[in-house]
Amino acid sequence: MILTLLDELLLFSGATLLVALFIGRGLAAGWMVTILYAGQLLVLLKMAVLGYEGGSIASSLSLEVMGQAMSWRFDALSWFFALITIGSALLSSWFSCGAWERSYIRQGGNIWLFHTAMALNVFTMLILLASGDLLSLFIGWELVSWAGFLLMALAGGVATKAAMRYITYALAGGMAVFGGLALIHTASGSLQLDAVVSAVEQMGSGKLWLLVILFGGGFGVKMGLMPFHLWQAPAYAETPGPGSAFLGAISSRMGLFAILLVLVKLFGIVNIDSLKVPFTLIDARDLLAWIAVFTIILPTFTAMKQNDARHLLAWHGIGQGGYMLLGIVVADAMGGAGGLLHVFNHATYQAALFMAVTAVIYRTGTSDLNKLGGLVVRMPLSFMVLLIGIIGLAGLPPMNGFVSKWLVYRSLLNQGMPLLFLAAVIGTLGTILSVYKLIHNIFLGQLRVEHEHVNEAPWSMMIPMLLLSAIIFITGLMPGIPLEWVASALRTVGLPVPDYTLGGVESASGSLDMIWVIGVLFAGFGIGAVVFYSAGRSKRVHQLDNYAGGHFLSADVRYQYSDNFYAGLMHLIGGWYRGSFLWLERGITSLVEFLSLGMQGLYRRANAEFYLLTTALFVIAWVVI
Amino acid sequence: MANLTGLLFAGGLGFMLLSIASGLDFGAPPMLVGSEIQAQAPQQTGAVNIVTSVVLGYRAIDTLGELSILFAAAVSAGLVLGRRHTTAGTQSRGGFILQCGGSLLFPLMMTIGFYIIFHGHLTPGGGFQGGVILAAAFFLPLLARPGAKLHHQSLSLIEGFAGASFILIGLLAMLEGKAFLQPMLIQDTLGQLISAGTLPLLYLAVGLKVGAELASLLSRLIQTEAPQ
Amino acid sequence: MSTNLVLTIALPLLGAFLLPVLMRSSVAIALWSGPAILIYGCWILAELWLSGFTQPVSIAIGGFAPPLGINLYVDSLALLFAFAVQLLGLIFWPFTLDRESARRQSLMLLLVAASSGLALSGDLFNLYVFYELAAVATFGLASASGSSAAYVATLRYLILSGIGSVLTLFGIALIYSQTGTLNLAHLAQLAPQQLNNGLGLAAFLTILIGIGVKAELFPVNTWVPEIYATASTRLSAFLAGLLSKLALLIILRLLLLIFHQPEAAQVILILGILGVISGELAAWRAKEMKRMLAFSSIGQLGMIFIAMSLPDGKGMVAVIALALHHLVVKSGLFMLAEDWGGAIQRLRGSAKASPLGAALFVLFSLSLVGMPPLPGFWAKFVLITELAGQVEPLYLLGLAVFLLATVVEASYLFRVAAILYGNPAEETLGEEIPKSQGLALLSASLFGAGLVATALLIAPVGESLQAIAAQALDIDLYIGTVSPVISGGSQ
Amino acid sequence: MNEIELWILLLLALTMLSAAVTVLLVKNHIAAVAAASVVSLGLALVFALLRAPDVAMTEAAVGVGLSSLILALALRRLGLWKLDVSGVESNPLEHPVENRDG
Amino acid sequence: MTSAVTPELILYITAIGLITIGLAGVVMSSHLFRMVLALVIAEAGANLMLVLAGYRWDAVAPILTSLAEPAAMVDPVPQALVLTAIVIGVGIQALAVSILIRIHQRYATLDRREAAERMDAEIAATLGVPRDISQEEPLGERPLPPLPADRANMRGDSP
Repeated sequence: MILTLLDELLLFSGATLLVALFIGRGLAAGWMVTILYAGQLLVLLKMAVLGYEGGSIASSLSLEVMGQAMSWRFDALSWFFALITIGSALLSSWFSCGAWERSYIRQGGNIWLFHTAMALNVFTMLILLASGDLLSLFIGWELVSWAGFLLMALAGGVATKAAMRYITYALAGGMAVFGGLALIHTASGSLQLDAVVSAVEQMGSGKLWLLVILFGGGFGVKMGLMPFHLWQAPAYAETPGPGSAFLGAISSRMGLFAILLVLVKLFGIVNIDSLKVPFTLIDARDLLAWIAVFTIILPTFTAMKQNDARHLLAWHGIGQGGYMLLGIVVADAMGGAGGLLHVFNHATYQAALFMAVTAVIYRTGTSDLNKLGGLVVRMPLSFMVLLIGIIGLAGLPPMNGFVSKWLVYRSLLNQGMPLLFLAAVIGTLGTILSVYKLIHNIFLGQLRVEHEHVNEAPWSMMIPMLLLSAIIFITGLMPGIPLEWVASALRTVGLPVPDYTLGGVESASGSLDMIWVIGVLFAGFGIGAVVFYSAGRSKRVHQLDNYAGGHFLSADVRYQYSDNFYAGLMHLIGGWYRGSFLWLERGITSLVEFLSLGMQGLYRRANAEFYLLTTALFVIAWVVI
Repeated sequence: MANLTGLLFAGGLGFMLLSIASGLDFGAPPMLVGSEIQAQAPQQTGAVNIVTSVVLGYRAIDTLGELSILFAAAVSAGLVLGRRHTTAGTQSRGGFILQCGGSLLFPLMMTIGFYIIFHGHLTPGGGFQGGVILAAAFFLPLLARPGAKLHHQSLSLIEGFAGASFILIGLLAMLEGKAFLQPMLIQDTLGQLISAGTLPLLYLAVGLKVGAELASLLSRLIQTEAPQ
Repeated sequence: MSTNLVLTIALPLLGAFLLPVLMRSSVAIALWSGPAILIYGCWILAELWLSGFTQPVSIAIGGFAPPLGINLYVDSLALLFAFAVQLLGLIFWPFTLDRESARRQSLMLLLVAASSGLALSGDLFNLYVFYELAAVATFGLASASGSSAAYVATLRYLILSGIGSVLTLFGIALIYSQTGTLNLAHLAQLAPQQLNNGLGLAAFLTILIGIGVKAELFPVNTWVPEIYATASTRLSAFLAGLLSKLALLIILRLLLLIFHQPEAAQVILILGILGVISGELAAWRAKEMKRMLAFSSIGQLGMIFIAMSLPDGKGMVAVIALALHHLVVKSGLFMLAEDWGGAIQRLRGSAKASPLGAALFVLFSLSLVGMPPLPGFWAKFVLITELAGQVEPLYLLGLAVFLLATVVEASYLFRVAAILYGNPAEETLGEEIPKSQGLALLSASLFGAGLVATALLIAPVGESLQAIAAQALDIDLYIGTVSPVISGGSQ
Repeated sequence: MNEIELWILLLLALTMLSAAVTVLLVKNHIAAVAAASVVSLGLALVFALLRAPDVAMTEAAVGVGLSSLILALALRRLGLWKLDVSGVESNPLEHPVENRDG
Repeated sequence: MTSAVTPELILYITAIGLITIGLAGVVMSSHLFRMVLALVIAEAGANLMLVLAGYRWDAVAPILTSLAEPAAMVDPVPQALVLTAIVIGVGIQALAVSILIRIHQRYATLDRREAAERMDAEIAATLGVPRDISQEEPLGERPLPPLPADRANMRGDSP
């Protein structure tokens, strides 16, 4: 048989997994795995035709089990997501090689398990992305869930608890999808995509509602959509450094991919739009949009009160997912483009941010925002990467985050959804505030005494971070490059496509050209610089070269506190929004606890009379009546 | 509470079972298999007592399973009660009359037992009943003089070989090319001792087995020392 | 050729009768006679299977034509289970040598013989006899562990199954007084006219409750946690893995061949749902390994009952697949529990001590939960696709319960896995970490290998399962094979 | 089955049922065992009336003789072999059990 | 059959009465020995039920007197079944009794509830887990007396 490109990719990925599995203990393993990721990326680029012209490449592997045919293929959407997956895997594993690896081993980490889990994640994600029917989709889905569990549970202790929580959520979601699968199977008699599409047409609205709830809920769990978002932040944050970069970049986007495939491509936005929520004016689509918006707002404001850098970033990861779903649910040309583009952008800056934080942890040994500060003088490059990252995260020019968010806002305004727009803007506000907390508490302010002798992160970490920053800036400058892939991905799921240029998008209701924007921006900077240097006489002083209350300051005096940032704001907002969901979760847990207590009691006090009584009543009911 | 639920349960169960049984027609069984067996039993098994022909012929494997159950029960009881203590039970030895009666009765009961076993295919009775009587015969001396103990070696030998011979007779039939446990050497002369071929042998095996099992059970019950 | 099948019942009985005597003469022969018999049984069955076994056969015992005499009915399903009986009997053989080993081994042989009889026999009362034999042997083996708790547990089990056997006898009496025969095929012939009424239903329900004691059917399964917690692990593995499936097989045959009333299926469905709920929930907060496994096997069997209750044999494939899967997985888990019994917290960090054992535990748990490439997923997939196809709301309730129970199951199984891979807690650093090793680990890895092999060969396995199910579903084939004829039929 | 048999049957039935109830309600265990053997005895006779001589013999031998013997021996071993009515509290180690029997 | 009291009425009521009384006794009695007795009675009832299934009006016992004219016989098969069932019953009874003896030696009680409680306690102890709340006595029941010292140390081995 002749191997197609997809076969090559999957085999390559499998080979990576095997290499990590068998020689993962040596120190060279990291480099080898990284090189193999690069190889996967090359194979993927050989498939680039998908990303530009669209079309699809089938795998020569197909299976028939108990009358269920399974096939695997790649199209533009899969290619787009696969690009992000492999790219982030490549950079994260590059980041992990060398210095970080050594320190990880020194702290008693199991590097072999780390590499294996990473490779397993990539492999399973590729399988999921390649799924050609709902059954293979579900198989890939479960595989991805369990692989993620492996990577999250690595660190042990708190991480294991978080991973257990994750797997419970994920399995509940998986079971919802499983049930939906069974319902679809009875409706269409098969799980092939076209059969499902035709089955959805003549499906009653009630059943369609059920399916939308089941699938949306199931996939939403992995995306961290609103009621199901509690697991995500701790699980990602507690993963060892590069792992969290990888997971934060792509893992939860698999949910988005599945939603695109099932809800958008198979069910069709139109059908979902036709589902009215009873007793209200809104329909299922508005419901999804509002869920997305709340997913933007609440986790973002939760992120604001985090005192651990990684947790803060992880909570933002949840919030940013909301933008993607929002854009896709709006489903006009700009919205869809914005949503998908945001997947790419978010992957880049999230990875960069996590790496920068990991670098700080590597040097200072802590990620507690109350124990850091002033590192800008020690780690300027990391500072720059973090700055670029948070500009992207906050969605400000000139970084790429701005483009996708702009597209989403634009589409919201075009579609006349001012409330949603307002909510999204509130979310952005929270983002800006909290990322300011991040950069201020780590890099600005007073340098701690214990961090006097900290150095810049080693180059093995620095290079991937700088690469990512470059990508962030370039795709911010020329969003046309990713927009081209996005466009063909949109075509495959049947969403409208905006007409884009290298610098941005053209549309009647307002177009965007980042090259101009950035040109103007830098011109402004230039003018400001000229004014600054020509006019004022500026004298450079040391941070401590000033006095307060008649005393000169010394390094051991804390004159600048960053503890408990935003305390007043948090007091203003109050913690109710996070607490409510925690209460929900605890309620469910204790319900199960209570029931199982009762059941054990039932078995413990095994009074034959009770059981036989019930039995006799059964028999009477069936016989006499 | 337990009383209440129990009575409730009993009432419900009784009512249910009666309501079920009311649907039965008494005294006129379909007798599909029964009458057929009556018609063919004399030729096929040569037994006059048709119950015997069913027990040892048509449903012989049930009997085998039943022997195994007895065996399993005896072995399990052995496991539960631990190994036999040679010390006798704590009760005082029986009186003179009981001893004499026991020693007198022993041969008599043996004879009766074997008679019942061997005529199982002619008259009511057979391996089980005879076996029980044999067990009683073995057991009588123990009641009479608690010091006396059974000869356990021979008892377990009988246990083993009686059961084994039942199966071996069946396997013999297989060697002859017949089916497992198929009765053999059936004479056409009904009503004699030998007319039933291997049936009396099977019944002998059953009787010895039952007797041995029950005797060992009883002896185990009486011979392990009583608490306090 | 196929008449040799009788030997799989007769030889273990023979060995059991002779073992105590042999043990007295020569220990070596006695010790090896049991395994030798079982190996021979495996060989007989394997030979029959490999010699192109396609059509079911009926073996008349004693050479009497079926309705009069007792017959063994052998189709692929029965053959499969008979083979499993011999094999598992060999794997779970009580090798320990002490003063009681003769008794224990002969009881084990009796148990094996009874199980083969349950798998093969085609006569109602004969099934009852073998069922009782299995029960008594189980009592003996369960109380053999010698702890006081074991005696109480055994007695409670004994009394419960005594109730069950009374009810079974009652049901048999009802059936006989209605039809005048006990042969399953003959009953299948007569059922549409004579048993398709309330009386037949009552007979079925009483027998269901009676046999359900061993099949861990909901109301009468209260013995399960106690026995599994007190008896030896191998016995628990045999009971949970095999004997429950055999009782299930009897119920399945009765349901398929004789009792076609929808109410029967409905009762089974309700009891199955209750079993799933109670079992999985109770397992969720179990603190010891064995008890957790016991409760979870109750839940699993409830799932099988749900599958069994699907109308006109739709769930047949699911029943067989789930049963075999649970047989393999639960046996393996119990084998692991032989070293890892006791409090779960005690196991913290065992993964370092015995990585293979921990890996096997994870594998079994994944398959039990239904992780896609593993066989468990396919079994569950077949079941839920069939369940979702039903219009009856009760079945959809079953579907929902099934899915939720799976979540609960995963959460407690993986709590254990997390403990296995966790770091030893400070207070337990002193005592040594229990490690799974030796024969138990070997047999567990056997089961694990079987599981993985099935996962790799899932497509052909699925086809053969469908073939087996089709054969087991074919009532006319059953009747035609046994061909019960009353020549001079009175009436 | 003629009139006399019918009356005998009625008598036996009443005896057996009352004996069965006695087994459950009487406090003394020896009496309970005796009642149980009465039940089997009646059962044996009923079998005889039902034209089942083999079963009758077996029931007589096993039910009446053997099982009563086993139970009696068990009573002795259990230390319940007491003729006084307070037979339940037999063992000093055992604290009083309130009887749910009656 | 002139009177309203027909034999089948008597017989069925007897059989089912025995079964019911037996099962109710198993369920209600708090003394293990009584449970065994009740089980014996229930089995007797089931046997009677089985024999009734084969009874036939005005028929003779299934023993051929002469080959000449085979008279109408009662169905022999149920009688064979009952033979088997009786012997099975006595076997199980003997086993139950011997287990009873052991329990009495170990726990010095034959009360069902206490035996169950001690069993739970012992299982929890041997498996090294704290007993759940669910394993405690429900409200309104007396607490468990401590295991006597001389019994407590005789686990495992037979005395």
